[in-house]
Amino acid sequence: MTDRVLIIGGGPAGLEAANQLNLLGYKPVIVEKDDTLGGHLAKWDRLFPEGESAETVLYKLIKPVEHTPVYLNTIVEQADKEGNHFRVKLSGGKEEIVSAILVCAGFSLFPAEKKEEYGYGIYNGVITSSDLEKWFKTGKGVNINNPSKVGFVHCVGSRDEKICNRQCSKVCCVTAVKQACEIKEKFPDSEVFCFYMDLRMFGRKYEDLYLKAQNKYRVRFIRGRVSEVSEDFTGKVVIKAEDTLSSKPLKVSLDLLVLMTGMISNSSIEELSGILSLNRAEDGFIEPADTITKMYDSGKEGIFLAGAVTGPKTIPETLSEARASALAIHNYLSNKAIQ
Amino acid sequence: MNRFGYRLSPSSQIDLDVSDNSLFRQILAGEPGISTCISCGSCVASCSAGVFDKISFRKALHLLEAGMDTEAVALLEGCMMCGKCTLVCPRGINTRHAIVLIKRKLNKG
Amino acid sequence: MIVEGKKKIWSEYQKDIPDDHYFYVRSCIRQNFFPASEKVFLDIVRDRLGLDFFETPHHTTCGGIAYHSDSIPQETLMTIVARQFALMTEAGYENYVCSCITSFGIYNEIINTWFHYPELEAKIRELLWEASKREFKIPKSVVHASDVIYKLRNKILENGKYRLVNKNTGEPLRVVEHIGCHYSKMFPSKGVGGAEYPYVLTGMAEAWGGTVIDYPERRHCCGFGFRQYLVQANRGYSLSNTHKKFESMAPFKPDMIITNCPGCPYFLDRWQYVIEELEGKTYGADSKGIPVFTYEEVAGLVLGYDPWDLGLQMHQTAVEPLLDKIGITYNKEDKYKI
Amino acid sequence: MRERIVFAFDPFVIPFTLGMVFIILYLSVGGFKIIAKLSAEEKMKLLKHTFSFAIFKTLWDIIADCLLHIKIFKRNIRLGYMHASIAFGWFMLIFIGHIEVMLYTPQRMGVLYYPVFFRYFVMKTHETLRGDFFFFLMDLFLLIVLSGVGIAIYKRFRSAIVGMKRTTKLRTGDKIALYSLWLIFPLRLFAESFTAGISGGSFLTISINRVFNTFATNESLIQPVWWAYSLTLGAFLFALPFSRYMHIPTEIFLIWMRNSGIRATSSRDGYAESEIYSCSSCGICIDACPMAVKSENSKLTSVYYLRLMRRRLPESMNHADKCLMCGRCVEMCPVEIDSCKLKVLKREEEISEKRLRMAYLSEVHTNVNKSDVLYYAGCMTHLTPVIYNSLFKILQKSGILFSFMDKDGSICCGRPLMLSGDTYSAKELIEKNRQTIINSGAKTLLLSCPICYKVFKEEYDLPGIEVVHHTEYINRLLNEGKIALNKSGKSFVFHDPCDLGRGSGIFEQPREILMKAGELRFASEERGKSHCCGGSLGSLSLDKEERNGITKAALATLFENNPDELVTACPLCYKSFKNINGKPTADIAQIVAEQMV
Repeated sequence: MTDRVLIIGGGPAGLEAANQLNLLGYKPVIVEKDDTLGGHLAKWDRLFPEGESAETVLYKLIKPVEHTPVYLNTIVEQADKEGNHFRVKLSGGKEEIVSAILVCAGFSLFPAEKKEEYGYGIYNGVITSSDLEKWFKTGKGVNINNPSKVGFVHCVGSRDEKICNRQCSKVCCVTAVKQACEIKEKFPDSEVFCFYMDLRMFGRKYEDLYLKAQNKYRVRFIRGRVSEVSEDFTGKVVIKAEDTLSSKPLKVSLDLLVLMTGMISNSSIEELSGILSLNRAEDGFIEPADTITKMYDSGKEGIFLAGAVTGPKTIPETLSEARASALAIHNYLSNKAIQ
Repeated sequence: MNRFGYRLSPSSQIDLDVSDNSLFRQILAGEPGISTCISCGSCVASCSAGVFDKISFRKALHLLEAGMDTEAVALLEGCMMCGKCTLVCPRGINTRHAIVLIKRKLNKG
Repeated sequence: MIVEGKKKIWSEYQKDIPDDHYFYVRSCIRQNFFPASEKVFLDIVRDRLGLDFFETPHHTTCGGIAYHSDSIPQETLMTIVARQFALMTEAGYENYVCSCITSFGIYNEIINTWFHYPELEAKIRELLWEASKREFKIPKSVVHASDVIYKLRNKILENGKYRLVNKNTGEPLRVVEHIGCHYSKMFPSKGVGGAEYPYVLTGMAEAWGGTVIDYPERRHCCGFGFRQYLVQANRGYSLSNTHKKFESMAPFKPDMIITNCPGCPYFLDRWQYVIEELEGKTYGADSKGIPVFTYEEVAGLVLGYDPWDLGLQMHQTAVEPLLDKIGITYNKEDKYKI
Repeated sequence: MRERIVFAFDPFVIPFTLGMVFIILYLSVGGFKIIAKLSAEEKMKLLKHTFSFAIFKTLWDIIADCLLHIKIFKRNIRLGYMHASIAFGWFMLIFIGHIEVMLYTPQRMGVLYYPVFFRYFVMKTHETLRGDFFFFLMDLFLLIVLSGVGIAIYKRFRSAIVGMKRTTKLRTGDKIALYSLWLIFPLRLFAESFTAGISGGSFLTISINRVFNTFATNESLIQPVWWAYSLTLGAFLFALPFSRYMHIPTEIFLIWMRNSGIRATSSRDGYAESEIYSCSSCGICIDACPMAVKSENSKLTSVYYLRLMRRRLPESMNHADKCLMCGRCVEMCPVEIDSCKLKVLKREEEISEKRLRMAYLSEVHTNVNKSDVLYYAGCMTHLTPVIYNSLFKILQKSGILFSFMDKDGSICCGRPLMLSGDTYSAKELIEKNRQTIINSGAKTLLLSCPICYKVFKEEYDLPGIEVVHHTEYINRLLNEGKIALNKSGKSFVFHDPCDLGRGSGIFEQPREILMKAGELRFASEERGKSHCCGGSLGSLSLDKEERNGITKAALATLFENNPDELVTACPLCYKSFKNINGKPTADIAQIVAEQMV
């Protein structure tokens, strides 16, 4: 009998893990709470650092698993361990009996309206990075019309005790630089500002992108967190920050302000971790058994983890972790078979 | 006329809506490298004259970009042109050239 | 501007304002700055709307100005406040309502401090006992008098004679609302509408027919800032703050400013004159200044009080153009009657 | 010999005569202007020189440089011959032409065109030995000139024949003058040959006359050829001021002024002006310039700078700023134009009274521990502590007591400021350091940085104090037996820092040290011809990539003989090479410290 593996979440981690499990000879089943596969990637236009098309990447992930069973618009309601198996009740009355569960529930974007002072949802000129990405992809959602000044606010919902998110979301810095360059490509006459606290260009070629933003696109990087946003008489967005590098308060009126919303733990993770008895850390993400050597291990027998469910991650990191988890599941199931 | 004993305090705010950084842009045209500054402070740390005076190429560049030319130039007073800052700059900015250009613009302005 | 977004935030920041039986404490400085406001307030809530407001002549300052000016230590401040609470307890009230925003901030700050540091509360109880043999209960609710007017805004409108509408055009008056910093910036949840988009004055202005403008420096302090004003060497900063606000609101062409703090109307009003003297600039339509009101004064105007009974002659910036705009009848000669 | 044309005039002389009048006027006005620009003091120098015995030296220099081109001969025989044959040959043609006029038609002396077109205006009445002798000389020098022109034409298409990789690009004025110059002498040959039947001639002209006579006896050809000859001369003379050939008359002026002890004090004073016009655009500096390793940077070399200066174009500023000031072009310039100086002067003019002030200088103390030897690291050596640490080991081993002048931070030596054009501020630094040095009571000022060394040597007034670079000093310690070296099996190549070698003439001492330390290998371009390391503080605007290109080119010449290790004696050279060099790079002090017995 071929072991079935339940994959919770049809984003990059879930898709890649499904592919690997297929290749290893298992029968993965994907449960996705949304009506499409791909997670956040499906809503993205281009990826850092080199501007690869998100659609192409997603195609590469979905194509190999097109025959894998997928439950869309479905969530896990109950999971019971019965001997070597899990009896998993899904919404809509369906049930799956599986040998292992892989949690790839991903993350949620920080709801920008929680940072009231930035006026998201109140001022027309204030949008989020995902709104901008959607606009890049579809030209829809927000109205961007030849802006002359555009600002990016880094760390919105990250590194901020005030909204109870201490962690760095890791990907927003480079995303902001990427989007700033894209704005300059689309509107070469515009002036673009990035308001950052630290620029965390940790990955290969990220620094190159940053350098390009500086010397090719002349994006102006201002070190200082935006303190407040308001609207002036003409409808422009007025922002205040400190230019900490010259120790002076700073004010600028912008046509468009993009909030780099950070990654927070998935809004559904509280319920899911309850169902699966997973450990959650203070920051809301799932705590793996070992944060260095076993990121894929939930600490609960038969339940594995992959991707941003254990913290903010880039797509390549997520995919590597998905492969690692698939292999861990394979080892787990093989050992069981021997026993 | 001031019979109140106080007046409006001058603002230290950088107002990018009205700031005029034309000097910065002129220097940028002559030394495009300055756009790549990452404010690491190597130039200040290595400055020969910095042992004796408040000299900060990094901060001067910032103030210049904000259009605060007088304050910026004050931070370059005393530069000995030794070029150590150029040698240590991790971005390879020709800091010395930028200073020369600023000195010259001062001359013209 | 997306109004729905603001409404959503307003709906999230609602606070419980008791219906009746208040222990009312006055502000130290308002009685000098805008002497009729507190009188009018009590007149409205007690006489016109028939609510129970208890006031005792034994209450003192809350100590806030001395505290914020670094003249007295926190323990002294807390003991003064404890005495006020004791007066309330002795009078058999639980709902504490104050006229002053500084006091409102002080009360909230102290109650919260005691919540986190009960040993401090115990110490203060001891100190109060030693000093005056009094005991107190922490109020069930602490609200600001503007919260009460906010709660009663529709009742006031029902009984009202005028609306904040330009009589000639029928257009709503353009209102700048300015809350005192300590109303909700210290504890956003203690203010109606929170700190970013406070609703307490907006609610009144909108209920009474006006429209509120959202200008960039709306969050900015009026300029009082305690030490900024009280020390003459710093007074330029106070003035600069006010100046900044006026520069920011001027393009929106406001008809009037409504405030809920003792200092704000004073500084927004008086500094207009100083700015004119120093800078030669007068704000407002026809360069006649932008009249500044306390919320009680506006409520009084809406209810048809005689402007001179509201003490509007005490304002630096002339109020007559606005009265004319609303269509309020008044007798010019009565302005300086004694 | 007698005149054959009435009034000794023919219309064809007009183009030449006009050209000659033009050029005489032009040169007179130009010469007057240059002299007028000189200061009173300089004029006095010029006057004194002119009426002293030294003027004979000047005359010889003019003959040697302008006619015989001895310097170019030394560089490349063919190139030297090309220049000398044309210049000296032409001069002799003019000179002998005048003698002929003087002898045969003395009544025409002073007629501008007469000596030039002598053969047209005269007819041979009878043969004399004297006449034949002059005819022979004229034909001989014409042949010499023609041979030079031949080489010149060939060089235009294949410059390698005269040892040049690259030559300059021509401008319109140059082209007119050049093509006229090419044509002048063949046309003169034909003109004189065509009339040789009448005026007589020698081996060249008579022979050609005979050859032509066999198929074209038509004398109507005579006029057009003489017209053409005159026209090309006229064209040449008119184009002269707008061409590089302006160097011919100007250089005479330059040698005269230079020998009078006059030097440029601004980028455009009288002396500078004559330097600018003395450039022959030969292009030797293109190959000399380190910046030209990148071919598109050839336009940044001195010849193009001088050309921009002639045309008074503002781009000259960029050129002045780019220059590395390595002095290689000055070293190789046949006219000895000090283009580096001209560029520094140009930079100086950009600095005004509003220059940045060094208010702190008065606060800095000038006390330093007293000792005989005072060591000054300078800004750059502070970035390469390995150099002074090695040097200190050597000094300690030698038992020499020394004090470290700028241990707690340097007041810069002033040279970078001078190179940037801010001489005034540099003087302030120099004065400050001078006080410290004098206060120290030292007898020897020891330096490890050639940039500092040059300025301490040249600009500091330090009576009784010997300024010495560590290469000299270490070599002295070795020679005195205070230290000794273990000879290793390593092979070294020595890079001559610009300011140490070309700039200060120190070539032997480092090599002597290295020969004691191991095997010294040669580089193809070394000593006076050494390439700049690319790090020079001389350049104000050269960017990192351009500098790296120069460094790589320098490394390529240094490693031609495959040494194990590159040794230099300048902190800046050391830093420039270290990161790019695939093999070990060391300062000479390091080598000595490591191999000390």
